[in-house]
Amino acid sequence: MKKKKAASLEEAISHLRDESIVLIGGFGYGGVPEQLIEGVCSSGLRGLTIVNNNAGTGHTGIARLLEEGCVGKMICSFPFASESHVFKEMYAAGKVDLEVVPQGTMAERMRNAGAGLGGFLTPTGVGTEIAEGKPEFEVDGKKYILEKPLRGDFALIKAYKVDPRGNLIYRKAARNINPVMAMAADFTIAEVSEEVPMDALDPEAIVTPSVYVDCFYVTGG
Amino acid sequence: MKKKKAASLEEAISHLRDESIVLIGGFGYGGVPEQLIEGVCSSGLRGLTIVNNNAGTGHTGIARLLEEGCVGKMICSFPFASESHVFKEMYAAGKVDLEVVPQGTMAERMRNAGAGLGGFLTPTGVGTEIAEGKPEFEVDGKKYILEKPLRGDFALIKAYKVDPRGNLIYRKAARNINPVMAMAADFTIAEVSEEVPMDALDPEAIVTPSVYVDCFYVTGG
Amino acid sequence: MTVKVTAPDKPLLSRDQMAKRLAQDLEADWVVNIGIGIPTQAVAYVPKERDVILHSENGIIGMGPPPEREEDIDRDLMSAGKGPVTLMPGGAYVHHADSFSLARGGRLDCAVLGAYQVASNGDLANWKVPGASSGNIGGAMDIAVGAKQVFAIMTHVSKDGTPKVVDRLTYPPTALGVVTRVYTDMAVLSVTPDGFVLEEVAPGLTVDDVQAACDAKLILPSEVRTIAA
Amino acid sequence: MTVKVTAPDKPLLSRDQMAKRLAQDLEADWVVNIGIGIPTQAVAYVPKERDVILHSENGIIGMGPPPEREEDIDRDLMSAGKGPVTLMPGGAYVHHADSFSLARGGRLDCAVLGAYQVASNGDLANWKVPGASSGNIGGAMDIAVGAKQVFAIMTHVSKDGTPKVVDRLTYPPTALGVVTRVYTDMAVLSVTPDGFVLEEVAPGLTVDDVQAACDAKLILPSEVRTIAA
Repeated sequence: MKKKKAASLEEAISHLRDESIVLIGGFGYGGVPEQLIEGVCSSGLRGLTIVNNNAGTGHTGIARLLEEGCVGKMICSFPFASESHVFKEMYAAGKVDLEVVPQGTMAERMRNAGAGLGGFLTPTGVGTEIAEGKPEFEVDGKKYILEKPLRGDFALIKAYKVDPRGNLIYRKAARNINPVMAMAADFTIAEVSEEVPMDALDPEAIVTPSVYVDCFYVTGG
Repeated sequence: MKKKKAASLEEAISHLRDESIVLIGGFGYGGVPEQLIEGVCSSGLRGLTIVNNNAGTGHTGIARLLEEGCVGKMICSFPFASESHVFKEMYAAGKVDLEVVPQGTMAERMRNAGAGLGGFLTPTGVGTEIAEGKPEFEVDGKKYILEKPLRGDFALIKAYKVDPRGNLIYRKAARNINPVMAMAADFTIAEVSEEVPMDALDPEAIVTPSVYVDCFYVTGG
Repeated sequence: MTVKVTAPDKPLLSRDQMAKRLAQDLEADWVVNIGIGIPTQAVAYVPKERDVILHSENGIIGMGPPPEREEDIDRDLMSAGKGPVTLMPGGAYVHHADSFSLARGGRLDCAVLGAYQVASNGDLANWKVPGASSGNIGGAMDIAVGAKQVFAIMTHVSKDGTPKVVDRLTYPPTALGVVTRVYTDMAVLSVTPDGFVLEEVAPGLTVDDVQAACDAKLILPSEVRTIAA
Repeated sequence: MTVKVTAPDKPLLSRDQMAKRLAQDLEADWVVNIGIGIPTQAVAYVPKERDVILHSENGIIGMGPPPEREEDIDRDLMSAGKGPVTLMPGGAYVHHADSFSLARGGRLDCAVLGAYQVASNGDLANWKVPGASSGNIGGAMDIAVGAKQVFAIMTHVSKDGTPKVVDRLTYPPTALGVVTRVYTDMAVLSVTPDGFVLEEVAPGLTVDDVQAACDAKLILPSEVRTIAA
């Protein structure tokens, strides 16, 4: 069986490279791979494109990643949250690029990439500035724009439990974007609260099958 | 709470109309809504377009639906199975139309419809006769064809357990196309082996959320 | 050149009263997505015996009210507005792509969204102010185009007098032709093929008060009711 | 005008021997999709200690062999070929759309498929005979375009002498440029940018025997091995 368990946080993070597109899971407090993000903060990586719903709040997590100078670009749906001071300052100073994407389109672009597809037609954004430069199609009398897949070089996700093979389950709404990112990256690293024995997970209830997990780091918390 | 439980098979089937597009779940023996199909056979409905992986085998299920004269068109990925005698004869005699769709494209077209999208670009079928008449796109150096969503007026699916609200779980590989069809139809009718009390289903393990189920019929078997 | 309008120098509805009024129109068995802010307040006024299924775009189907005891707050169970919530009996969790499939896929009977502006053709603006280099979209664009009905809830006039009930948007649009009803601190409006219909006015206000606070011609039905809030 | 080729009047490999040979090339830790027919036989020859994860497109990840006892056969646990199977430890069930996401999405290290014809540019034909009004596609088109490698397994020559190892397809294509290796009852071939390379020949056959049974020029490496089957 392929060994996917990282012996240390450093080992888990060692796969990442400068200038990568990194999908980072979580929404609000739930499902954030906090330790993996801390690991990247200490890594000295540069020029990362980070995909997350937000652009970091306070001075931890993605906000710290910005402060550490690791990030060249953010792809978000909601970048200007009230506590996103770090991002707002850096964006105003031209120190970081931004692509704003509707939240459902962001999720679907990653799902589309993970599904091996080349794009999709969505009604979201038709007639708005999101549609600028994108081909418009009319299907059965309704207008759609063509959105492209969004693939990550890496995904950093947070799950609740993992089995030795790498199957994942999540906890409540901490599931959010994590399973979608897991399928959309060339290399997926999961931060997991608990490792359980083989067959402790119900095969009917596994949310992310092991084939999408390349490496996992167990925090035990 | 909305009442979704049908008191009888006839009541469950009474929603269907002539000339409808009907998505029918199941693959091989697993996950086939056998009683709902029997119900349609006895209904006298005409001109149905049936979407299923196969075109019926033997003289039961979809094969009987064909014999009863209910079907005007089949949309399948694998219509000419060795036991699909009824379909083969009717197709050769020009009594039923056929659209052959790659299995993954069929699933994705229904998922796309269920997701409110207007189509997707797939590499499947590029350079084959499946691509005829479909626009071709090149995205990042790879070729794709544009496939359209496939929406049903009705879906007839088979699930394992249902709660009073209509949440569904499936059993093993009997899950197959059923959850995809559930989301892709205007009106979804589920044949279910067992009804369980509210909250007997783990909210983390529900495969088809209740919002996709309009009616369910409990067979108790 | 910017049009300015004025709200009357009379008491208008409070946020709570607006929320309460909107809640009356959320019907039993509906699946409803609730935006951040006043929309969230509205839900609290839906009577418990009325079975409304709330969808939160971060993957909760059957979202319930905040837990009663502080120790029951769960960081893994927050709304899209990042407030603590619960799961109702028969609720389920899904991932983000499945959650937005539901939103775009026509399974939302209604979405309740805040707004900067609503136009008489149903166009909605709620993500970006004119001239800004960017803004927050969140899930609003997907939800607005996907829901069968969109209820916009907002103050009738912005603080600087910029009209919010308008003939055509001056703000960047979020979605075109989607709003079906507007709930403000002055009135309840329907969006029809002919434009805004003034359904109800706040207690103490006149039809003229409301018309003067709009940059769109209101259609008056035979009877304009008073908001029961 | 149709080209005909001939298989030598010598014993060729049995289906079992072909399956056995192919099984040698399925590597540990690979995720592999197995088509109906001979491909399914191949899996049986993968040693148990070699951890190959089998994907069945009807939603099984980690498919195991048929149950040993007849009473353990489960109608809800069948392969894509409709035969009874089991689930390996650490396996999971997914629905059809998720299953084909996996197949198209690059998570299959290899697909093993039957074939009518394989061309020297990797084109695959396995769903329809020329002139037929239709055929069975099943999951083959999606799986063939999605898998990192495609191993085609087939008899070298069809019963009527129609060549199956060809320079260009005469059958309708399933997918273009996808086949990486071909396993027949006469040989093992690699598909390279320059065309077919003859890697191995069946015991008792000569290189000329194989070449005479192809409608494509074979490239000969410095050593052509004998199949150990």
